[in-house]
Amino acid sequence: MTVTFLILAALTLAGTVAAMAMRNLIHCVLALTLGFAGLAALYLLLGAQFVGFTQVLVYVGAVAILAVFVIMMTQSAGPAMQPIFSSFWMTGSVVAAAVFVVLAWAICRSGFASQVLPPPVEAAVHPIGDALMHGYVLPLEIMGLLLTAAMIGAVVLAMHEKRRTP
Amino acid sequence: MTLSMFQAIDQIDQIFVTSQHRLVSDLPAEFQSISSAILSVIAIVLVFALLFAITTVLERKGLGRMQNRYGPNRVGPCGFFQPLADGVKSLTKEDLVPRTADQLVHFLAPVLLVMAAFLAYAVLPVGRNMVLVNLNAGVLYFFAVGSLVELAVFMAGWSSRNKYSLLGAMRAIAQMISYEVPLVLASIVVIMAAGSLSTVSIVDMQASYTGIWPHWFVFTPWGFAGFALFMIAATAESNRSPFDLPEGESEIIAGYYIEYSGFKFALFFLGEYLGMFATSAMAITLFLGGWAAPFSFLTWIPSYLWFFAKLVLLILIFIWIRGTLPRLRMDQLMSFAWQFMLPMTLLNLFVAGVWHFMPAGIVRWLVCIALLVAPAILLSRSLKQGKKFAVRHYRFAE
Amino acid sequence: MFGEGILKGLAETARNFFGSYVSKDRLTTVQFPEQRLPQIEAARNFPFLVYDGEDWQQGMRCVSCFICEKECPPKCIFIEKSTDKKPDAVGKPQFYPKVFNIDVSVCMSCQICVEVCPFDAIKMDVAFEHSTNNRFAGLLWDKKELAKPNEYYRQIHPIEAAAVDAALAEERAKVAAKAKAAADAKAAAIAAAAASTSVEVATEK
Amino acid sequence: MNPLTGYLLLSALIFSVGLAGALTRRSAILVLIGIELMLNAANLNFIAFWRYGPNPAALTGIMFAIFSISIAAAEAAVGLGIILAAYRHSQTTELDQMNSMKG
Repeated sequence: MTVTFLILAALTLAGTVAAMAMRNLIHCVLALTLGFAGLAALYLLLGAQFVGFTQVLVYVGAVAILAVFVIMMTQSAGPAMQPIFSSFWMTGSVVAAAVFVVLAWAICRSGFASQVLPPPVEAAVHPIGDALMHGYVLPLEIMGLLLTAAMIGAVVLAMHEKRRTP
Repeated sequence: MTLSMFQAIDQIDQIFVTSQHRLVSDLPAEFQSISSAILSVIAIVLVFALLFAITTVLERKGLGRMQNRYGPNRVGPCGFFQPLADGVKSLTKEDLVPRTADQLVHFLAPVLLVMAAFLAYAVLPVGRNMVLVNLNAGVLYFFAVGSLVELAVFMAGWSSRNKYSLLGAMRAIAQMISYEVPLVLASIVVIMAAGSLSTVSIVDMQASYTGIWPHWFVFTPWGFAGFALFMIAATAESNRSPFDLPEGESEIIAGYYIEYSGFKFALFFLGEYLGMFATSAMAITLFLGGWAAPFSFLTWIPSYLWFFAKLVLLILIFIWIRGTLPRLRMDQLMSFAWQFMLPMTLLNLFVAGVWHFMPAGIVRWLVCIALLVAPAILLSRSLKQGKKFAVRHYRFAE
Repeated sequence: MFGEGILKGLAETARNFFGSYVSKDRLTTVQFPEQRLPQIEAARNFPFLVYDGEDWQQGMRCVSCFICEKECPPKCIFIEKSTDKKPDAVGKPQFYPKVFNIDVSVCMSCQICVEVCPFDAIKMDVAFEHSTNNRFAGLLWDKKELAKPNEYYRQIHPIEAAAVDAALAEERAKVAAKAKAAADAKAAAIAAAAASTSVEVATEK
Repeated sequence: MNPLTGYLLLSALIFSVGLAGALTRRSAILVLIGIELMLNAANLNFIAFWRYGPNPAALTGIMFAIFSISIAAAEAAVGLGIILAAYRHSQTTELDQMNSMKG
């Protein structure tokens, strides 16, 4: 529980809560990038450099921009005129709160709190590469396949349907 | 050469490192690391801001000479104090914010842009032992920070509530994302060869010599192709001519920073140039041996001088290209990225593999060059295909 | 071939770059405040009032006929007529402008005032460095600021001024001839009268 | 409370925020973003357990996080593509109004 962790956690939480609660969709995405960046900083704090930078590269550099593009293309930018929450928002928030209570209860009861912590480690890039190329080579290949399939699928989905001329 | 001479050369080379140590060593132990970091940050900010100032005046003078003009020659000797005058002007100008603009986002965009541009310098080794942080995943960090620029550009374009700025931002983002793929793929060959993502160890690998010749990656077929592809992608990534569509003055006035004035505009300018320096510096680190001297008998010149000499050389090439090439069209830009750059960078990865596994010798050179040149010609042919340009006859404009 | 045009272009700009340091002929820029190109005959900027002779008030050609004021498209001319008369360029007694103002911040340099002036009193100037600190009072020019001698007009528009001078001289000559004719006629009449009286006297005798 | 508990609680909070957003927001884009947030919360859990777990040298948590990030990227691309296609079809991204199966 260092000060750094508390600051970063507050930043991340503020970003995520704002992302879920703001009226303007673009503001939501910008707040979301703050949350993602905070998470990346938390990964760095935990010593996972590679994952932290990948997080920034993928989420801030790609996913947020993609979301922004879709918001622009569906013309849903600008403050919403109708209510932003659906009619059953009460049920939804109660469910989410219940999930959090259960998770928090499980975490506090689990005995992690009294566990002796191992010394800090630094995940160098080299062992990650080694692991990806030896132990995890099959998942890596499948991941490549999945990404290709997703790319083709996204292109097909988002492509304009061409009118067939007789 | 005697031993003392070697020591003297080494001392001059390491003068900044040792003076930083000396400055910090008087402080109490808990402040030492943070104050040395702050010193390095101040040095980086000052040096690269100064380089920005010099580059603006060099660019304007160089472009002027290429167009048979004088360029700025009024302020100070030969116009070299022009950036000072520009700075004073931009500081004293009114800071206009459109009434309908998203005030907070409009303010944050230039700040984020400059911040992202400066963050990238943290992993660039500007000299022997002269790097702010030697990150394990330095190259990855560089590209991650670079992706923040896209967000800043979008924020600027969207928050201005202006059609031109939004169009410019969309163009800029589409272009940056398209060219980030070849940029990263072109640098992967070096990472493969060096076996490390750390910029420091990549430079260390290139800082040895066979006879008088250095081991720079650019002196291999895949390295040269990678360097060329990297520089093309870097030109597009930093929105420079001939890929300066996002700010195309003749079509969308100034693109995403149309609604910025005064110092915020200057910040955009600064951010753009800093991005250009950073990608050039990355190209130097990856392909041109970073701070290493080009010949073994020139190693007595301090390493940081070599780094900045290479940087200035690349900047001059950027200026030269800007003075020469006209702007591309949007569809040409995109098809160039996906139909030429992407296949070539992927092929380059393959060639690097071939180079690695073939026995050293002339055959290896020939095979790799053939593997690169033939597809390049075929691809450039296919880019041109179906677009036969006839001589155009004008009815009224003759 | 691939990239050939790019190389050609790079060579061209490089040639320009180094050439501009070697031969000064390549640089077409005129370094303005120090170097100036000679003014061409048709150059024009803002109007001014022409006067003949030494005294700008005596020699002013304007007779305050208000034609220019009426014709001015942006209405930048303001004239007030005098109550007394003074001799004009040709020598005829005429009114003169008590006030003649031009607001050059409004003037659009169309030269219509010059076209319509029947007295060749208003002409176009070529001076263009008129920036002031006060954009209202500083750019509202009165009669004194507008008055320029005829020699100045000859200097800036030599061909045009020669034609105007010739026309004016002809006019003056015509007036002088008329005056002379009138004087001659008068003299002849007097002589004739004298002669007739003498004849009468003679017949009486 | 030790650091691990802090990270786990934070991750649970982010997960709940994402879940609440996904359940309550009307915009399809934000529902997708909520799901992304839940994935991110899981990633934070992986990394925290890797760091404070008994065998950090095995890198299992890191591997999981890397694969999870790539899957999230693919999911975002496909999900946003679906939203775009749905928008072309029904001219809205509000989930309440996408209630017709005809067409």
